Amino acid sequence: MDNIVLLVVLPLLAAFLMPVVARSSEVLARTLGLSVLFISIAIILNVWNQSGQIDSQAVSIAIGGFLPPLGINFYVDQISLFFALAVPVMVLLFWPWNRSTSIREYSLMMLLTASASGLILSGDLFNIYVFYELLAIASYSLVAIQGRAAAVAASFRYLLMGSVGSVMMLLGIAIIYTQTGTLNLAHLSLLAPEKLNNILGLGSFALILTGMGVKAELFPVNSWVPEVYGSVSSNLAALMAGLLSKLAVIVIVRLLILLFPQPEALQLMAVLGIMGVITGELVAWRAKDFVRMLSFSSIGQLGLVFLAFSIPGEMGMMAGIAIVLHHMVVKPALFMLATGWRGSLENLSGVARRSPFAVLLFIVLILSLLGIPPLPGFWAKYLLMVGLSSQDGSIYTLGMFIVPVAMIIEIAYLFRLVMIMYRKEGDEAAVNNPDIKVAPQSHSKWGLAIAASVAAMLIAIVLQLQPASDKLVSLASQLSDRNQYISTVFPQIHTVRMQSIK
Amino acid sequence: MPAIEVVLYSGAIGLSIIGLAGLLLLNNVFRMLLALVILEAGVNLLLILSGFRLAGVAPILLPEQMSNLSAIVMNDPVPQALVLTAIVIGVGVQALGLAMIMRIKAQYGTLNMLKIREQLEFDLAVQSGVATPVSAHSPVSLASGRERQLSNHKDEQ
Amino acid sequence: MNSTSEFVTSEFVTGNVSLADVLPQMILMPLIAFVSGLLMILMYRKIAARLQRRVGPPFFQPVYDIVKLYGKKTQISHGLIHDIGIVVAVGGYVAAVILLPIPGMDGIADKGGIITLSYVLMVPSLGLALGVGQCANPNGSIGISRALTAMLAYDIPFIIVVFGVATHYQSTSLVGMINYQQTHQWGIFEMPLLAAAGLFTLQGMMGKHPFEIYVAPAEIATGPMVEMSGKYMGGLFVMQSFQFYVASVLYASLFLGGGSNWFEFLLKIFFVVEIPIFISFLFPRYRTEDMVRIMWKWPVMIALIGIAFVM
Amino acid sequence: MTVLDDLLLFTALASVAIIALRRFASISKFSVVVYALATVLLIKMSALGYGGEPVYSSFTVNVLGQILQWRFDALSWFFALITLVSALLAAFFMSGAWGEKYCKEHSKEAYGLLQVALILNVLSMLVLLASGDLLSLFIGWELVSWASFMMMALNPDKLARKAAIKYIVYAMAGAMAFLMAIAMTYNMTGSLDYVQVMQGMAHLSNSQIALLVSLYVMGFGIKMGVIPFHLWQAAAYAETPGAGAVFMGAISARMGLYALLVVIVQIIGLTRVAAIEIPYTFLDMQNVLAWVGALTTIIPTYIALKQNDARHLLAWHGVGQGGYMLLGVMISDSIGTAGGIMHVFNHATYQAALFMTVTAVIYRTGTSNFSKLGGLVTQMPLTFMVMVVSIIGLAGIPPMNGFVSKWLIYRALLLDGQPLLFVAAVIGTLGTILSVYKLVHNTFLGQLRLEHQEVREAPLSMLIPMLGLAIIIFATGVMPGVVLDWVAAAQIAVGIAPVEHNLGGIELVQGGLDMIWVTGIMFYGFAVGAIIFYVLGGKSKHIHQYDNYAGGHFLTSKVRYHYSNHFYAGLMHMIGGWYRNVFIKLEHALVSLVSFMSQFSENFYRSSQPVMLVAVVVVLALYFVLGSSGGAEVSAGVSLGGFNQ
Repeated sequence: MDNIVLLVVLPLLAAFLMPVVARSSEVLARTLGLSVLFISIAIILNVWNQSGQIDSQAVSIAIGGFLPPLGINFYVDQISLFFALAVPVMVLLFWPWNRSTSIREYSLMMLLTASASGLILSGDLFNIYVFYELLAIASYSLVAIQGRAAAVAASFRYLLMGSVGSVMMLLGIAIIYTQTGTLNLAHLSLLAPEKLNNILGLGSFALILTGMGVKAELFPVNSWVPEVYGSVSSNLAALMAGLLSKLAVIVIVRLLILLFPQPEALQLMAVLGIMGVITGELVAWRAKDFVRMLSFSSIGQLGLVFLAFSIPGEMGMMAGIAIVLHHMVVKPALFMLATGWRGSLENLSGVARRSPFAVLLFIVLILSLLGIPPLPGFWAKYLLMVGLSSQDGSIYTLGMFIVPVAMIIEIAYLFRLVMIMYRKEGDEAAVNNPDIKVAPQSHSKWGLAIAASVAAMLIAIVLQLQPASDKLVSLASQLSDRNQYISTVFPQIHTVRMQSIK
Repeated sequence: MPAIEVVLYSGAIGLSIIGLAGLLLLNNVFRMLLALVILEAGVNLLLILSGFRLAGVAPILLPEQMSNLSAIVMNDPVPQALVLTAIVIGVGVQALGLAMIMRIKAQYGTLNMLKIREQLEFDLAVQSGVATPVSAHSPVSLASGRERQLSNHKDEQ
Repeated sequence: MNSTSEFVTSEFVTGNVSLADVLPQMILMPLIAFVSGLLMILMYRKIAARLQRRVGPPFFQPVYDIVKLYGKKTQISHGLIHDIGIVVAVGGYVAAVILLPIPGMDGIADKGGIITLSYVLMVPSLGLALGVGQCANPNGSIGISRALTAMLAYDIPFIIVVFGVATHYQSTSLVGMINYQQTHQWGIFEMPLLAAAGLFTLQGMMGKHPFEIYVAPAEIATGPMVEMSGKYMGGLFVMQSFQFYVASVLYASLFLGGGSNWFEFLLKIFFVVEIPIFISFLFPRYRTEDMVRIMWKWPVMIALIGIAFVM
Repeated sequence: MTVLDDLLLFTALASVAIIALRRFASISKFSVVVYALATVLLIKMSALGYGGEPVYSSFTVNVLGQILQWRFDALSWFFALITLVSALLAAFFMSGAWGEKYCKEHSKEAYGLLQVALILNVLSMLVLLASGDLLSLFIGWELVSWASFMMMALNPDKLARKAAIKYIVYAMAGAMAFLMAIAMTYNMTGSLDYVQVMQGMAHLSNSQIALLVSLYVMGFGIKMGVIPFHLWQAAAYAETPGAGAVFMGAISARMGLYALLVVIVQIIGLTRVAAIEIPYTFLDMQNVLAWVGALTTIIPTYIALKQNDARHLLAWHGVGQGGYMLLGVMISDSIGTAGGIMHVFNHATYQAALFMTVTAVIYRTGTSNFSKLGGLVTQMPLTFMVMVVSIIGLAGIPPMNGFVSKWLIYRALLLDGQPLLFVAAVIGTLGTILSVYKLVHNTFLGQLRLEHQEVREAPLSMLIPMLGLAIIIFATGVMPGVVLDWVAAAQIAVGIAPVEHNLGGIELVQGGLDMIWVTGIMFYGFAVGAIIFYVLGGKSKHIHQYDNYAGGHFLTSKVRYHYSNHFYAGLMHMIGGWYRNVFIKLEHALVSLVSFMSQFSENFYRSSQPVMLVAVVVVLALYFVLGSSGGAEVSAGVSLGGFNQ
């Protein structure tokens, strides 16, 4: 169990070692990166297998033997373990395979892996900040390293937004610290009802939300999304849209549950979520190229996620997790399909004839994204709607009307695209700038395989609805269980104390 | 609150506001980066102050002080550790940003954020092969930008 | 004026009827209708003549006309549908006649009722339309498009009137309505506005002046009759006599209490026909659009007000 | 394994088989056999049609604390019968010559896909009809929508594509309204099971019911194409490939009515609906829905009158006839609902027959444009006969079946005392008569065009289903009791008193209907007419079409002597001004609104100062949280510098 720490340590080491090793042997350096990822996966699978207890209980790992609250700790429960698994797996899936990739990029990928794993496992607010910053630096650099002028400019704009965001987050953390005098999440959680249940607590939540929101594509600090996704390779876009945004969301939700009991915090998230859904889908409706469409659709989906998590109670938690998991697999798959379909939508005229299988996959994926039953996306949306309608507040009612409108807009643009794809070839394929148009290429086999396996996974879930829904319920109940978090980190704290917290 | 603390706090807050204002009002990317530095400095200062005691000593507990714990005023070490980390990270980000600015200057030939954004949009549109989002208000810069872009393409070839 | 539901009881509803009972009626009713219709046509022409200070045709002129038309040598058919159209046009009216109760002969009327009757009355128009369509003459088709438009024009007020009457009597059974009127009071006194609107509609249904432009009897080349020769025209003549009869009996049944005996019945139906005939020659002809406009304006308005009273 | 399991499993396996075998030539015969067998399985459940107990599926799914189950009751059986028979006839229709031509014109693959779309439609409809709770109803609902979309999208024409995309946007809007309603229902009643929801509904307030009813009706109404959601349907169904249009026109849009019957009539109950007063009017919710039905009979019917393409004309009528069904159901007495439900059956028969005739005409002549047709009766007499029988049914004129259901609706309106609705229904019928005459005149009557001189009768594979349908139309017109038996069972299933009927029609003390007698009298009348015409008259002479009165003009094939353009010019002169495309403009306005908001949002994302947004969100968020908590806590909460450990 303790070797969970290796999930952070090994990639971090590899990240620094790789450039050094590459001086002697580039092949060795690449193998180093890959093998670290495989080792990480093996460690997590081992942890999962070895103790069935993780299904119901959580584990806290004190780093270096110093017990919290003084020492720092990693907190491992189903959710964090799942995302910790997702990190190396997805990095592996979207590994920049081609030979021209510089070793620096691999090194940054390892940095990304390490910081992402750390972010999701940390049980300490300051560590979260540090890993978040590392993650940010890794992603700025990964974007900038793509070489194109646009990528650098986009990355710089992203950097400005991101670092102001993290300054705000730091400020928020500082406020929390001055209020409570601790940064350990479990300890904070113990103190939160009396010390953070006030105006300053809310203010700090708003600041942290702003900072984290940059990564989580929260409205309105998400204007970097279309620029960055548009200028980087599909692999990286898939990784950022699929994984990194979700990690930030999960961290926000964890903080929200543990530290901020105020209903205003939820309302704030709901408002921003609604704005994200509607603006994202509206702009995607106008998008003229595939990647931009996906970027804005991603903003919209993240808006849905925030809206879902803003619903108090288990239903919202379930809806949020369902949407997060669903989007986490579907959006990368769509970005993988985008590798062959970069360029104007009009250029995709008739691609269904050339690559029928890819189009079929695309349709399955967007059907699930739209929430068409019985695909998994539907159940997520169903939970969201039920959750929204169970609340009284006017914000939730508004959300209940906005979400369907957004879905209608989404179906309009996605199926407009499908119809273009099924057009007879040569039929009005004219593009405004024929000299600079980008012809659709064939997909990489790897990308298609990812998309196909995601589609297969969706269908498999449909066939196994009952176990899947049970799993979702247990994930949600564990994520929303404050007491379990506290008692895991501080086993010495008596249940009597727990009662008083309740 | 003693006067000196008021001065310190207002200084820190003032720095933050200057930094934020700079970020909002300036168009030159290099100046924006400097404003970011100031903002970070302000916030760091604020953090330090939160752990600062007017007559405090370094938070090192000596054996002879164990008997009289309540009499000692110590500075809080945790904010200092935080700020130390934040400064390191900040420096890293600033260096990264600076490097990016140099690349931007080399490729776009400008440091003006507005022009960079226009050029960026144009580049993205060119990459994806869709029409440029030309605004009626700024036909000149985009048209020239496009020509430059095309000539760049030729240069690369 | 309200509370009429008491009048509608099962005693008015004939039970199961056997074919043998009604067969004589089925044979007699069309004959009676035919003869009365011919007399009505005669009356129409006579009155027209008198109003125009002419002598008018002799008594048997309608019969002569039919015999002449049937005896013609040139009988041009444009195909089977052309023939069937005429058959359906005549047959539809025959069916309508049988569904209309007359004194002593109401065995079958209850199988349909007023709604069925008003739809059966559309069958001849459709049959004629099919027949004319087969002729492949655009003049005929134009005439039919006008005829159908005219049907749309007068049927809307007609249906409103039917609805009002049926609501008033709480029944769609013509027999029930007649029995009630004979024991109580005539419909025209209980529903004067509906009766007035009905009279207006009657004018349109008869296909005579001033709403006859779709038939275009004077300028035959531009009407539905353009390709009708010999027995085709004769068939339509027969149909016209039924048309007069059906319209008048329907009106008499709805508003004038039908007939308790034959004398009263005949008096009523001839009286009913007389009114539109007199009005006919007082007005110039209306174009089809104008007919739609006037039919949708006045009778509809009057009938709706009438309904407001009976509701 | 119950019979329902057998049926669903069989259809599911058959769809898999058809998907797998879609490229084989014998797929058409195979699919005919499949539908025939499925119909046999359905007939094994025919006890349902006469008031038998519901048949449950042994297959259930427990997901998210909600048990999904499937069952068939009399209403589902009735709809399933129509579905399967339509599918059988459509499959038979496309199995022969039509299918070969379709393969030649498009591709074998396209034909296979059409078969796949058909079986998926059937399967999804059966799943929908079998649904035993609101969630499985929704799942079935969406499956039907997407299967229909697949069918529509098979036509590669630009117009068809546009129609399909419009359809799917509308369908999604409907589904979303439905989903919202389900979510609310779940929260209000704590369950989605029919029985429990029904019990829960009793405790809801009128305003809650009003909200639910509006959402449900919006969801179902979009599928039915009622006003103001009627714009999508006609183009979408008309542009579906021939045999597909037969099936879709017959039954697809009726799924909306099925769901409406289940949810609004059975679960919520019309008395609850009628209890909702619309403020500032004399109307209640039920009146409003009835008026929606009435307007749906009028507006689409008169739009149909203006169409110049046979398929579009029929499809618009399909929309209009849906209005009668809604109107009938909304009268809420046993006669009216019987009329509404029975009209589903009747409409399916004549609409399928009409689409078949039009498809046969297209098969032989290549067009359904009125300006390019005419005089086909001499070439295709049987097709013409089928069309005449069907249009009489569509127009609701005795003795065909359409009359019976419309009679029931009129009768119920009379009993209910609804003059304006009655008039509206009749206006719709009259408009139907006008436009069906236009249909039959412009295709079959008038002058035969030169290029159609060689056209032959439709092939046997297409004639057989057409004639079969014609026989059904006539037989159920004469003996409506056969259908009314099933309708009465369906009425019991949705909790309405069954209609009192016999084989010939309705027995009612205040004036009934006996179609056997009415038909008998009509045929007696025609016999009399025939005697007058054939026996009394002399022999007539058959002449050529060009031997015609032409005002001295010499007619040849070069002269187009056929009136089909601006057919009702006089009427249009009168009512043409009322066609203002209000709904189309409304739709455009909505799109413009979305476009405007989209532009607005895009400009937001293009902001040149990224940090501005961060600042804005911080300021706003702080304002939000500070504003929401009040100032008093601020002073209490501020304790900078406190070291609390």
